[in-house]
Amino acid sequence: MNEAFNMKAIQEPLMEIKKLKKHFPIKKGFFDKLKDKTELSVKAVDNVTFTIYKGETLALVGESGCGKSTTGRSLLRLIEPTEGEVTFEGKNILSMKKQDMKDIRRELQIVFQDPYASLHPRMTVREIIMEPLIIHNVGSASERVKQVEELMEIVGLSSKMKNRYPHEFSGGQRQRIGIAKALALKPKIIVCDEAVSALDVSVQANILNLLKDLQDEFQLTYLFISHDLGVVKNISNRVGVMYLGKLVEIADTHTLFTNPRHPYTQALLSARPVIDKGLQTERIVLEGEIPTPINPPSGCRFHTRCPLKTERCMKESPEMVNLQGGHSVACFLAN
Amino acid sequence: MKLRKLSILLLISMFTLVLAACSGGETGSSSKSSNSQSTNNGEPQSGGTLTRAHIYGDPQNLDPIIRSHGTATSMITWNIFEPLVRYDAEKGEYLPGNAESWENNEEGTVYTFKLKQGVKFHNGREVKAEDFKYSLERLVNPENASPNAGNLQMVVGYEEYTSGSASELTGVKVVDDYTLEITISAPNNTFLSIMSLPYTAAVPKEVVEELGDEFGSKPVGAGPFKFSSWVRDSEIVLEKYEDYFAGAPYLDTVVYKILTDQAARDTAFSSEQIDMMILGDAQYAQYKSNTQYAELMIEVPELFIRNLRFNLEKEGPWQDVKVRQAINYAIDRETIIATVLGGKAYPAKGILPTSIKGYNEEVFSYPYDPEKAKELLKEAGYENGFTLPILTTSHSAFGVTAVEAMSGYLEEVGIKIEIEQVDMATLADRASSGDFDTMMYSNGGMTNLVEFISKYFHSDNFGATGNTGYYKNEEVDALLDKALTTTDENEMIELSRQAEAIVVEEAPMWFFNYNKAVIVHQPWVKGLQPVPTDIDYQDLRKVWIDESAKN
Amino acid sequence: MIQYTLKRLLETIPIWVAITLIVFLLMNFIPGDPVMQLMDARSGAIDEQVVEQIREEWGLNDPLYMQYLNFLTNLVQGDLGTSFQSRMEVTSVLLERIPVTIQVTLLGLFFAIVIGVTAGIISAMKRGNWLDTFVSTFSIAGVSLPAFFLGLLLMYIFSVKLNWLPASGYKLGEVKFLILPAITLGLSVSGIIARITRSSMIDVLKMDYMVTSYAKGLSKYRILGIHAMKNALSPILTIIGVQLGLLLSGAVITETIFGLPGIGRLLIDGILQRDIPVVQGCVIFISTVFLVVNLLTDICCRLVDPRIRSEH
Amino acid sequence: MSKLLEICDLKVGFTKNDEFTPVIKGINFSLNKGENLGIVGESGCGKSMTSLAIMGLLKHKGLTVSEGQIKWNGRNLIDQSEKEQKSMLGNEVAMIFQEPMTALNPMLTVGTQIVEQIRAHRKVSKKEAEAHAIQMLKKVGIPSPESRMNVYPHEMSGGMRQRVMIAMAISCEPELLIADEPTTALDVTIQAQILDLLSNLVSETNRSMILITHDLGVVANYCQRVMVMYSGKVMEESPTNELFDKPLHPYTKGLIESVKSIEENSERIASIPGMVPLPGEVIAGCVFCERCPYATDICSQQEPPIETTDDGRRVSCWNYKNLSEVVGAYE
Amino acid sequence: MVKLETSSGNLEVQSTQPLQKVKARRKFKISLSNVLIGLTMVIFATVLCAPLITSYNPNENDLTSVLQAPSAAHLMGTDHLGRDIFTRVLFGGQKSLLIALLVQGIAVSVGALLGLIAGYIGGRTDKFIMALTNIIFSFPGILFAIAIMAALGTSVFNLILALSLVSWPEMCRLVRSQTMALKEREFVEGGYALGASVYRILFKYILPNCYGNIVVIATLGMAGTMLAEASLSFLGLGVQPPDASWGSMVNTGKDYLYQAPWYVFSPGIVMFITILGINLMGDKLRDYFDPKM
Repeated sequence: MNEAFNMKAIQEPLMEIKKLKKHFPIKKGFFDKLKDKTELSVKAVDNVTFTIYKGETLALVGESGCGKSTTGRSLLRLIEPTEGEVTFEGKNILSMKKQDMKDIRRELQIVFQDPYASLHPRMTVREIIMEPLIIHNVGSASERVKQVEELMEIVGLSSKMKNRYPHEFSGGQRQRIGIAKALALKPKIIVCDEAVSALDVSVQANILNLLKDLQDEFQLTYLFISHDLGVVKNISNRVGVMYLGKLVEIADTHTLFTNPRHPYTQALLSARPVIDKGLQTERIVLEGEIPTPINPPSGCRFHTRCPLKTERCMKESPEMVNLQGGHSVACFLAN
Repeated sequence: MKLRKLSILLLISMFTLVLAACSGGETGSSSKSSNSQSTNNGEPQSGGTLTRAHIYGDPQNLDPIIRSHGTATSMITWNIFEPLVRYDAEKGEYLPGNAESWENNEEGTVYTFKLKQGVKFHNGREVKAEDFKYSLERLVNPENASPNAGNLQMVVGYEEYTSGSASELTGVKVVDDYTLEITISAPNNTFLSIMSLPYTAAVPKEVVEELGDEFGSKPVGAGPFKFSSWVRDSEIVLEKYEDYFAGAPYLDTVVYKILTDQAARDTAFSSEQIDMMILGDAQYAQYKSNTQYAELMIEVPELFIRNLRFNLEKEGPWQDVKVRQAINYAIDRETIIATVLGGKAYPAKGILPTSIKGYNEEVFSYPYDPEKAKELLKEAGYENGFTLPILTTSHSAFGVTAVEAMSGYLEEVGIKIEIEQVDMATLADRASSGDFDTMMYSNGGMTNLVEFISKYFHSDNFGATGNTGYYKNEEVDALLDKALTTTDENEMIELSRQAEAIVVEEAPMWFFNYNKAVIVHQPWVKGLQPVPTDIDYQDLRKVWIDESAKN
Repeated sequence: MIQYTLKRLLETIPIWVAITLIVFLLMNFIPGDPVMQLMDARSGAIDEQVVEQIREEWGLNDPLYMQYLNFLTNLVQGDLGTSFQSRMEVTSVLLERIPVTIQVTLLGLFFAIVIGVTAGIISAMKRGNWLDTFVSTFSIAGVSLPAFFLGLLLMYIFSVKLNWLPASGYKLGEVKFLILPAITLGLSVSGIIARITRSSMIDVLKMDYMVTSYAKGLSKYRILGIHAMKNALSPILTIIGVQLGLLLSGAVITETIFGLPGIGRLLIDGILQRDIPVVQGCVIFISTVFLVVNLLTDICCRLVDPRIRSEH
Repeated sequence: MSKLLEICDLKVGFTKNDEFTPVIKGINFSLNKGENLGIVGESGCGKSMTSLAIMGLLKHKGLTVSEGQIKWNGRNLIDQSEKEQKSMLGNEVAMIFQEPMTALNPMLTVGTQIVEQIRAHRKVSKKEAEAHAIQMLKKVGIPSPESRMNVYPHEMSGGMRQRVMIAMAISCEPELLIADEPTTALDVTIQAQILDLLSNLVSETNRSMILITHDLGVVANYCQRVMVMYSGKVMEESPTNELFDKPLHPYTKGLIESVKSIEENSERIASIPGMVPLPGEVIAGCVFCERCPYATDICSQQEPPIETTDDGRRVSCWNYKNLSEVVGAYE
Repeated sequence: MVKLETSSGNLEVQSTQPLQKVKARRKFKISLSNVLIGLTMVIFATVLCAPLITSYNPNENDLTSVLQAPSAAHLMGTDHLGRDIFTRVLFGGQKSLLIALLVQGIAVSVGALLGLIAGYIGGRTDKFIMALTNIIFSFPGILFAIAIMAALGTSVFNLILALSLVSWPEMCRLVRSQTMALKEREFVEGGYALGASVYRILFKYILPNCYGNIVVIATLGMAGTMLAEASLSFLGLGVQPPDASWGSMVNTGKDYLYQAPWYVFSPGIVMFITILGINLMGDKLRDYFDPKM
């Protein structure tokens, strides 16, 4: 599987993300502003650069608050990034006009985490799946109905259920509806934002299989955002690890899981409880809590919890360094 | 489930309770034993408290010059202040007040008042002629912006004083401590009535100056009662003035309870929290039919005429006298009074109410004659009818109810009615600016018949001054001018009657009714009088409480 | 918190100015000359010259903007002007009435809160049960009953029939005069409070921390009184704040029926008599109370809820 | 070893429109002193309901026990008085919930919430209770516990909040700790910290613990014994190692294969077909038979009894002896 | 033994039991609220069919039979002008209900629109709209009403205008706060991701989710409107005579409370039951608009 991907790696990039930054300013009262002129902000994403290649599944992993979802949403301009560049097939989508952006949205779709919150509670399944077709004015009314039925069959839902409301479905089925909706416009890339995290193991397996099948069938590219390393290991070709708004390591899946170079990646892998004792690595239990992104630690952001930190880590921020192939790490100790 | 049913039952029984409670109103009060004898017998007793309903809302200011002369204030101030003369409503003549006697010179322009000695303000100081001069000047002084000031226009020197070119009102002269001389520019039969009103009564200068604006909240006069306390919008309490020059009144205390809500008054009266109140149209029949209260009522035709005024400045069918007469023929005022007003009114004959001095029994009155009305309309060219716009306000006898009641009759002769209902302030404003086609209202209150007629029909008084319908007839003007200046009372009455006859003939209004003012009181209240100017203007010096009638 | 209060106070100033301007314009806009209202319309004894004199005296002949500016300058100095009708300082007129309205409103609110919150909690606890249905229906009934209707009913039962309480009137410091009006006022509001309390309690009772508090073996009092109530309080406080404002301006009918000398009646009389300074004064008072109460409820919600408190 | 807790034929459900809908359809299990039992299953299998039933908190979720017994130290909890229940809860049995953000009252400080629990069961002064609370906070590894006493839950991170929950749970030294998905809401690195802390606290004091989770990985690492539930029934109960080495029940097998195939990065993830039945759905025979690749005719006709095998494992399946013969049923 | 298809096969098809059927099976119970709602429906129907039900002319006086107690000829008695109260209650109901419905209709449209805008755009627009609602909240509504009626004349249309003016802010605040909460929800974000226009987001995604609460406030508001119309008619600013509304009838009738209690109680109780029924219906509708119920 990973070998198979290495072949694909030669292919052209689909999306390039360069120096992406998203800072959420913290609103201050009038009086606070008088007292203290400095602007506070949550540095959710800070200088993240990576590339998504056509046909691959790139996973972004990290713990809550690390900025992986913000990154995903920035790619779709659901959140306007503060700085940086996002190009899709060579066009910078961050500088696009409204109409162009609407056109490009046909190519970029998203599947959300919470299958309960992400579907309009007052629309029937048919309306939900048809919504993208209506918004982008695809086909006639009868064609749309046909298309909806096709899409439902593709994701494994009976088209007989098209007049039901989301709350009448189980979590797995809802996620299928969400996927059908994302597929409706035949996009090139789908951002799966924790798409299977809320599901039970057996259902999770079904959805992962579905995603894989769809990828083959429609030549999809996935940006797969998850905190679950097991799932990531299974579905992705490449994995990027984020910590506190920074990308700390990126590599193809096999390399990352067998030879993680960043101490955080190592800790993350070891903390994961697995049932196959053979796969369990030696436990590195990290001390302390994840710091707040409002005032991230100076230097390397991981230094507060890093078991291997040095003087330098506290002062300087390590840059991403390419080790070999597609394996890059942002750590002074990795070289 | 059972309990659910129970809650329905509860709700239903709640409603029945409400209904029962309310229909029980009449029987409830009659269950009390009635030991009342005839109203005004027995020897007057001193002491006791009279609590009466004040229905007009807070009087706002008890300084007599601040408020225009109206029931809301005068029913109180007349007891606190002592005017030069007092009008005896029952006898229809002027009696001594602060003035022991008065004289008018031959030309009828100079009045000399002899003040009674030993009349004292409530602060103990004696009232002297100087006090009246001060008080009258205070009344007309523009700084005090008294709405009543204009009534002294007839006094010599008014113009000079108000414009600031003179430092005193020259027409008012202090001859000595007990002699006051007032000169008016031309003879005027309304002068004495003005001198009987509270705003021309004396106020103590030193108190006014000390209290400033507060004087209106703690008035001091020389009347039979002294001001005691005032809770705004709730009650005003007066106390017996022991040193009153004509002897202290019987009552120890008078309480005016401000109760603007009719239903609230009914409740207060039936729970004996008030001793007397004036009745509204809706209540009259009810109290009248109650055996206990039927004997405890005092009725009088009040000096008001309710009418539908035609605006002769406005284009419309009513420009034609025949149309106006037709309307007067078309409506059965007697039936309306008997049914809708529960009999609480007297059908209008002419302009002047029956209780005014000089009332003409013989005056022409329009009978109910729909055939005649139709005939007149046909003559006027309106056999197919027309639409009559009526401006009115919320009131039963001179407001929207009356208009609704007459609408049926007018429809029968082909006149459709279009009602425009507005609030009192808007109505007054539009009345004075002539911004209406026809208007339902009530006018009057004057005790002098010339004054009464002139106010509303003399062309000098167009618009806001009183002749809101812009009625003009030179003959009427001449008759009234003459009546106003003559010193011979009989001539005055005769001339007025002539003027009235012309006006009635020309029908510048639909003559509807005179108010039957009614007071209902508890059996222990004695000495109440039927006062035609306004039944609320009770002379409380005569009222007493029969403690024995209470149980 | 002080900063927050100050900021909010600053924010209310434009609203306040807008309110005074609107009242001023409306009162000048509606027909009915204020000076004419002084005159006895029925006897028609109106002297145009006097009217003109008075208009001049009161500055009613000045251009509108001048009148408004004068009003504003006086206002800043704490002077609300003089009533056209009573010739008294509006400030002192207001001061005389405010205690009555505040007393009856607060007492009414007290009834409303006691009845409303209790009913709300009961029906939330007994959700779906007959008691809930009854309390819910009753609370809607409270909202649906016209105040004058209820007022007369209470008066008839308690004053006429039972003779327990006076039908009308007011004496400073005597609560008996305030009880019936307060119940009349309170009952309609209690319905709204009951509904909000119910839904807010139901929301809270569903929360995980309620299960936690049971799992800790706490006493019922502590579970309901501290854990549930503290969480359900914010929406209840907010609605109480809004209702207090409405009670103030809605006291007119109650004050009329029960002959209470309060702001509501003053306002309505002022409007009917076109007594511009009095109306201005009343509206300024009511809107100030409303804005202050609004502010207070927000502050209370902040004090109660540590989550909002720590926000900036 | 004495039985600390014994659940006999417990049935739980809710009544709506006069119809009783079972959620737990009759389960049996017991727990010994000092034992660490894991209950696994997918959402809706009734594992959380079981814990609420033990705590007697079902009524707050609109559920009732229709049958069965819950014996705590030999005493039946079903018909105990409210007072008895109150003195037991938080004192003898304590519970840790899934989402510390919502399980802690947002309006009260951390200190208040621990102190009130202590004072509900121990006659101590406020000062003493506070001191004890600080000690507890220290014990669960919260830095500078004194100052954390006055902090509100929302001012803490998820991990810290869960530590507070644990501190609260152990503050009255309960014999049994029930942890319902204690780490589901937490990040992986924090999850490890919390689970380590919990298992240390339990083993140190010879307490018992029931760990409820959907994560087989967690169970594999932290429990001595595992009970697998499905649709309100017990499917299998085994010592942990044996369960993972050789699952007896097709459902257990399916779950484990699913997880393993994800972990092992296989192209096709093994999955259990179909979906969990809804509460109230009536299934004849074995509750799992519709999804079971090994199902035979009897499965859809008759409910399998729970059998105890020779090595003390329990399983509820007609065919459990023949499973190993069919390979690759889940693919 | 069947080897079932795995992965993306249509395996979850059997899925859930259709809940709608469950809903339909829910038994209709005779409860207090259902009885009241039924009664209200009957009132609505009779009011609508007024001319078919009564042979009296609502505005025709009969001075020979004023203030008569209820009888077979006059079900609810007669008023002070001898008009049949039952007939007037029916025709007055048309006015009252029309006014209440239209006023709430306007309040909902204007309030919801401004609420959506304020909640969605936020910032200065929000501050401005909120200030407007604050002004109206802290303002005696009767003053607005008098001003409008005085300036434009007393007509049903102007009455509706005046009452609407004071009714929208509550709706506005409610919709605003819901909008602020809803716009952060994931399914709305899903709308952005599809490139849906602002218009579509507001009216297709956010507004439908406010319906439940809008209905509750609007039904409560209908009650308020009827009561407000009653107090305006006291000042002569309500429905112009001789036409009646329930409010104006209660207002006139209360002067005859002791003498002819049926005068005030007939329209009063009908109004009370209607308002109660409308409110209870509002509660039911809220449940109906919540698909999760």
